[in-house]
Amino acid sequence: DLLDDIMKAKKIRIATDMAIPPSGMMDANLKPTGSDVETAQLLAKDWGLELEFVQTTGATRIPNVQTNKADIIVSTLSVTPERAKVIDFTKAYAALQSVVACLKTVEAKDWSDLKGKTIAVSRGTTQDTELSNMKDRNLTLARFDDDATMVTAAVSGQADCVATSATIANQIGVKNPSRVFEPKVLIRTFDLAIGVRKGEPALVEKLNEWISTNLKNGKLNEIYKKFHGTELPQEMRS
Amino acid sequence: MHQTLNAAPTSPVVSLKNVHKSFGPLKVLDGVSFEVDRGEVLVLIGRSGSGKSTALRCIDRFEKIDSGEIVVCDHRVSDPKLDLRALRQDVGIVFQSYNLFPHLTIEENITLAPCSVKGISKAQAKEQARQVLAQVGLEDKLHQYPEQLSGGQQQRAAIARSLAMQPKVMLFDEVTSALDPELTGEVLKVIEALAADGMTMVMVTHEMGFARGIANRVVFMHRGKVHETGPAAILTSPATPELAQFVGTGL
Amino acid sequence: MHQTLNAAPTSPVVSLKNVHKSFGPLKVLDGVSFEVDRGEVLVLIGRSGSGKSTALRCIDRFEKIDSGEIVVCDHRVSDPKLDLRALRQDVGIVFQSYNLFPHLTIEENITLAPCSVKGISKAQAKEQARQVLAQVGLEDKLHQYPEQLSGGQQQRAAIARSLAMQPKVMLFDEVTSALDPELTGEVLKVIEALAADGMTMVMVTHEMGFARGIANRVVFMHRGKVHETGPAAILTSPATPELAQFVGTGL
Amino acid sequence: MGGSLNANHLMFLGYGALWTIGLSLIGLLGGGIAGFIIALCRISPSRIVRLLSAGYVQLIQGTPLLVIMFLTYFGLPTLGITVSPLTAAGASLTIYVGAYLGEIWRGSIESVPKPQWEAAEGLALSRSQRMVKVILPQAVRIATPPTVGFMVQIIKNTSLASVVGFVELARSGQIINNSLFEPFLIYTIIAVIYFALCYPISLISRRLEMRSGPARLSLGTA
Amino acid sequence: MNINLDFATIFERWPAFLDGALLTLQLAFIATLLGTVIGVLGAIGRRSHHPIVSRICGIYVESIRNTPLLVQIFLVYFGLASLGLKFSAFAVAAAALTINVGAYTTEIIRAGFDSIPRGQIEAAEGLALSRAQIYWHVVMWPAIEKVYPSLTSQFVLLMLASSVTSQISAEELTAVANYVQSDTYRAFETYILVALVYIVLSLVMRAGFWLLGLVIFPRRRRLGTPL
Ligand SMILES: Nc1ncnc2c1ncn2[C@@H]1O[C@H](COP(=O)(O)OP(=O)(O)OP(=O)(O)O)[C@@H](O)[C@H]1O
Ligand SMILES: Nc1ncnc2c1ncn2[C@@H]1O[C@H](COP(=O)(O)OP(=O)(O)OP(=O)(O)O)[C@@H](O)[C@H]1O
Ligand SMILES: [Mg+2]
Ligand SMILES: [Mg+2]
Repeated sequence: DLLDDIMKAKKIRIATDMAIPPSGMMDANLKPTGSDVETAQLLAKDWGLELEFVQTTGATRIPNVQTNKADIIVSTLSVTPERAKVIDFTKAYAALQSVVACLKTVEAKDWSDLKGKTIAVSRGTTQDTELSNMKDRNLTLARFDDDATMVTAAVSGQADCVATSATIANQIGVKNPSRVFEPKVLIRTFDLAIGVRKGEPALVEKLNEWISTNLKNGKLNEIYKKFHGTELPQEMRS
Repeated sequence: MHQTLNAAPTSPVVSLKNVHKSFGPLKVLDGVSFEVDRGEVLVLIGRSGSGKSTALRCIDRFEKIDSGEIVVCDHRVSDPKLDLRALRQDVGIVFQSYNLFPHLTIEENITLAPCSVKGISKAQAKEQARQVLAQVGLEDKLHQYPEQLSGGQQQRAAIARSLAMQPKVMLFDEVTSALDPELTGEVLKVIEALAADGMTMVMVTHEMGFARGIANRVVFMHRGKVHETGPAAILTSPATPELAQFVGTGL
Repeated sequence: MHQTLNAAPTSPVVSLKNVHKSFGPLKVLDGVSFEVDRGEVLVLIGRSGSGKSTALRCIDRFEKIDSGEIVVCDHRVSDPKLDLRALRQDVGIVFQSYNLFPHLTIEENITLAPCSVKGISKAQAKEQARQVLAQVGLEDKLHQYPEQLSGGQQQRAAIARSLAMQPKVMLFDEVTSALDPELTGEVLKVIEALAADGMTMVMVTHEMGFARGIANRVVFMHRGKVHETGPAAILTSPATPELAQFVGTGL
Repeated sequence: MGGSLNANHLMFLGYGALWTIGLSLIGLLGGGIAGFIIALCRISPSRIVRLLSAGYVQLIQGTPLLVIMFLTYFGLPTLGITVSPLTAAGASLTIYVGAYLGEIWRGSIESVPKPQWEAAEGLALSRSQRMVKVILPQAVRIATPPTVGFMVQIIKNTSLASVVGFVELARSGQIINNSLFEPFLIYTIIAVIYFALCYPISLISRRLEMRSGPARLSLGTA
Repeated sequence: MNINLDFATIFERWPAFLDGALLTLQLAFIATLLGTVIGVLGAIGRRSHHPIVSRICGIYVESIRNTPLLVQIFLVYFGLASLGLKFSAFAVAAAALTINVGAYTTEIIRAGFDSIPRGQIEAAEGLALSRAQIYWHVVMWPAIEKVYPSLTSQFVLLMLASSVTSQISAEELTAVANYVQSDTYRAFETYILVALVYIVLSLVMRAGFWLLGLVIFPRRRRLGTPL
C-alpha cells in the first residue's frame, strides 16, 4: 500500500498550492512558506522522510493524488461530504474561520444588511459554496479566480465586501489605507484536513495519529498562529 | 448611345506633348507626342515592351508622367490638382486583363458605376446594362458571375461595363486578344457604330487586320518614341524599316 | 529535335471517337470525333465557348470524359487504369495562360521535367534549355525569373519548356494570343520547323492567318460538335454557313 | 505575504520565462512535424484519411488547450499510461499546434493556383515531384508569414502548462502576485516580458509578409 | 488507479453549465460584432496614407497581439476601477474581448485588403468610383470573402479564449466548471464535459458563420464554392 511505498522510498510527495496565502506562498527569497508548507515540513521531519512539493493549482490538487503524482495533499482542503465521496480525509489539522468583511464605513450587523451589496469571493472556495447555498438571503456574489484578484478588486473599489478568512480581509487595509475592511458576519469555521486518495486506511491512520500528537503538543497551533495571527479553536487543541 | 461633347470643335480630345516617363532606370516613354481629334480612332502599335500600355495608362492618369503635357477633354491630366473622378467620367478604359469584379454578377458589374457615380436609378441602369450587353452579344449572361464566363466572354463584358458609363473617349488595351475572329468582328462593328456616333478612341492592338479596318490614324511606337505615324495605309506601305519589319513578318 | 515514334505507322497519333463531356447541365462536347496522323498539324477553331480548350484538355486527361473514346500514342486515355505519367511524357501541352513556375528561373523551369522525369543529366538538360530557348528567341533570358519577363516572353518560355520534353504530340491552346505579329511570326517558324521534323500538333487558335499558314487540317467546332473539317483551304472556301460567318467577319 | 518586489522575484520571473521559451520550442518542433503530416493528410487522395484528419483538426480547434493539457496529464494515467509533466506538456502542445499549423499549411498548399498544378502535371512530373519541386516551394512562401505569426500564439499559450505543474512565466507571476498582492504591477511586468519575447517574432513575420506579398492566411489566438 | 468516473453528479448541475455556455456565447457574439467593426476601421486605418493614423493603428495591433489576453483584461478591469469607473464584470469582459479580437481582425482584414489585385482597383478607378465607393464595393466585400475562413477561426478562438474572463468574475463556462469541480472535486468529469460543451459551441459557431456566409456572399451560394 501507499504508506509502505512512502516509507520504502524515504520520500513523501506533498501537493501544495503555492498561490493561496497565507497557507502556501513564496517568501521574499522565493522559498515556499505558509502554514501548509510548514505543516508539511514538520510531517516530513517527524517521519524522517525527504520532502518533495508537487506544485499544483486549485483545480489539480485532487487529480494529483488520484493519479499518483503526489502522495497526500496539504493545501487548505476543507472537509465537505460532497468531497469525501472522491477522496479520503484525515482528521482536521487546522481550521479556517470564514467571515464576510466589509469596508469599515459600511453598516452591517447581520445577513440582512448584506442584501444588495456585492460580495467578492474566491471561486470554488468553501466560502463560495456556503454563500451560494444561501439562496434565500439574496446575496450578490462576484467570483474571482484567486485571492489576489479578489483582494485587488476590494482594494481598487470594485467591491465593498469580501467573503474570506479574517487574515486575508486584513490585507486590504494594508494595501490601501483608505479602504480598511473589518469582519462583519461570521460564515462558519471550516475544518482543514489532509487529503489522501481513496483506499489507503493505513496511511490515513498514521496521519491521524501524527495530527493528534502535534495538536496536543501545540506545534500545529504554533504554525497556525504564526501565519494566521490567531490560535486554533480551543476544542481542536485539547 | 447619346454623346454630348463639350470640347470646343477645334481642340483635340486627347493630346500628348513631349511626354517622358521612366520606371526607375528604365525609360519607357521618351518624348511621346500625338493628338486624337473628336470622333477619331487612333491605333497604337509596336512590339512588346515598347510602351503602348504605359502611354494609355498615362492618358487616364494611372501613371504620373515625369515631364510633358497631357490634356484630355479639357482636363489637364498633368496638373497635380486634376479632378481625377471628373476625368474618368469622360474617359472609359478597358484593360488587357479584364478586371471584372469577381464577386458581382455581370449585371451588377455594369450597373455599379452608373448607379454610384452618375446616380441614375437602378431600373434605368439595368435597362442600360441589357442594351450594352446586347451590343457585345452577351444578353444571356446578365446574371452569371465572371468566373462562369470564358475569357472572351469576360472581355466583352468588360467592354460593356465601360460603355455603360457613356464616356467621351474610350481607351482599349489589347481588348481583342482573347476574342475569336467572329467576336472580334462583332466588337469591330460595335466600335464602328460608336465611332459613327462620334466616340473618340485610342486602342492598342496586335491584330493588324483589325487595325487596318478601324484606324483613322496609326501610331507606331518603338523604344518609347513615336517612330512612325500616319493613316491606316502605313501598315501596308511603311516608311521606316522598323515598321516594315514589324508588320512584314506578321500576317 | 529528334523524334522516335513508336506508334505503328498506320494508327493515328491522336484519335477521338464520339466524345461527350458536360459540366453539370452544360453540354460542352457533344459527340466529338477526329483523328490526327503522325506529323500532322491539326488546327481547332470555333467561337468562344465552343469547347476547343475542353477538347484539348480531355486529350491530355485534365478532364475526364463522360463517354466515348480517346487514344493518344497508343495510350487509351479514356481507360480508368491509364498510366497518366506515361501519357504526359508523350504529350506536351502549352496553356492559354502561360503557367511558368514563378519560383524558378527560366532555365530551371525548362530543365525541371527533363531532369526529374527523364533523368537526363543537369549539364545535358541545361544545354538543351539553351537550344529550345534559342528556338523561341529568348536565349538571353536563361537566368531571369518569369515575373521579369513580358507576357509575350513568358508565353515563349512556356513553349520552350514543353519542347524540352521532346513530346510526340504537342497541344497548344491559343499560345499566340499574347504575342505581337513579329513574335507570332517567329513562333510560327519554330512550329513549322517542328512539323518538318515530324512533330504531331493540335492547336487552338483564333488567328486565321496563322491557321492558314500552318494547318494540315482544320476542325471547326460549333456548339460542342465538329461542324466542319477539311484542309486549310476550307478557311477560304467554307462549306457551311456557320464557318463562313466565323471566318467571313474576321480578317 | 506582503513585502515588495525584489531582485529574487525578477529572477523567479526570468526563470519562468526560460521555461516559456523551452516549452515554445518543444511545441514548435513537435507541432511542426505533426502539422506537416496533418497538412498532407488533409489533401490526401484518400477520402478516409482526409475525413479523419479533418475530424482531428475540428476536434482540437474546438477544445481549449487547458483542457487538452489536463486530459493528457491526468487522463492518460487512468488508462495506465504514466506521463511526466514535460511529456504531457510536449504532447499537448504538439497535438494543439499540429492542428493549427496543419490548417495553415494546407491552406498555403491549396492557394498555389490550380494552373500551376496542371502545368506540373502536364510535364509528367509524379505526384511527389509536383509537391516537392513545384507546389511546396511556392506554398512555403505563402505559409511563412502566418507560421511565424502563429509562433507568437504558441509562446503565449504555453502559459497553460501551469496546469501540469510547470512554473512558467504566467504561473510564476501568479505565484509572486499571491505573495505580494500587486496584480497591476506584476501583470504589467509580465506583459512587458511577453511583449519582449513576442514582438521580435511579430516583426519578422511582418517583414516576411511584405517580402512575399500579402498573406492570404493568418491565424491567431488571444 | 482508483478513480471511478461519476458523471451523474456533474450532469445534475446542467442548469449552471447551460447558463455558463450562454454567457460564453453572448460574450463571443458581442466581441465578434464589435470586433468586426473595429477590424474594418483598423484595417482602413493601417492602410491610411496619414502616418499618424496608421502608426496608432499599428501600435494598437502590436501591443494587443504580443501580450496575453489575461493581462489586457486585468488592465481594463482594475484600470477602470482605479479611475473610479465601475462597470459590471460582463461589460468589462465584453469590452476587453472586443479590444483583443479587434486587433486580430484588423490584421486579417488588412491582409484581405492587400490581396485584392491592383487591377481591380484600377478598373474601379477607371469607372470614376470614389475612394469610399471603391473600398465598399470592390475592396471590402471581396476581401472579407477571401479571409472569411480566417475570420471564422479567429472568432472561434475568441470564444475559447473568453474563458479567461472568469478571472474577473464573469460567470462563463470555465468559471462554472471551476466552481463545480472545486465543489465536487470531480475534475475529470467536469473537464471532459466542458470539453464537449466547448466543441459543441465551436461547431455551432462555425455552422453559424457558414450560414451567414451563404447570406452575405451570394456568389458563394450560387457557385457552391466551399467557404
Ligand atoms: N509598373 C512598372 N514598373 C516597372 N516597369 C514597368 C512597369 N510597367 C511597365 N514596365 C516596363 O515598361 C516597359 C513598357 O511596358 P508596357 O506595358 O507599356 O509595354 P507594352 O508596349 O504594352 O507591351 P506588351 O505588348 O507586352 O503589352 C516594359 O519593359 C515593362 O517591363
Ligand atoms: N471547369 C468548368 N466548369 C464549368 N464550366 C466550364 C468549365 N470549363 C469550361 N466551362 C464552360 O464550357 C464551355 C466551353 O469552354 P472552353 O474553355 O472549352 O471554350 P473555348 O472554346 O476554349 O472558348 P475560348 O475561345 O473563349 O477559350 C464554356 O461555356 C465554359 O464556360
Ligand atoms: Mg501592353
Ligand atoms: Mg479556350
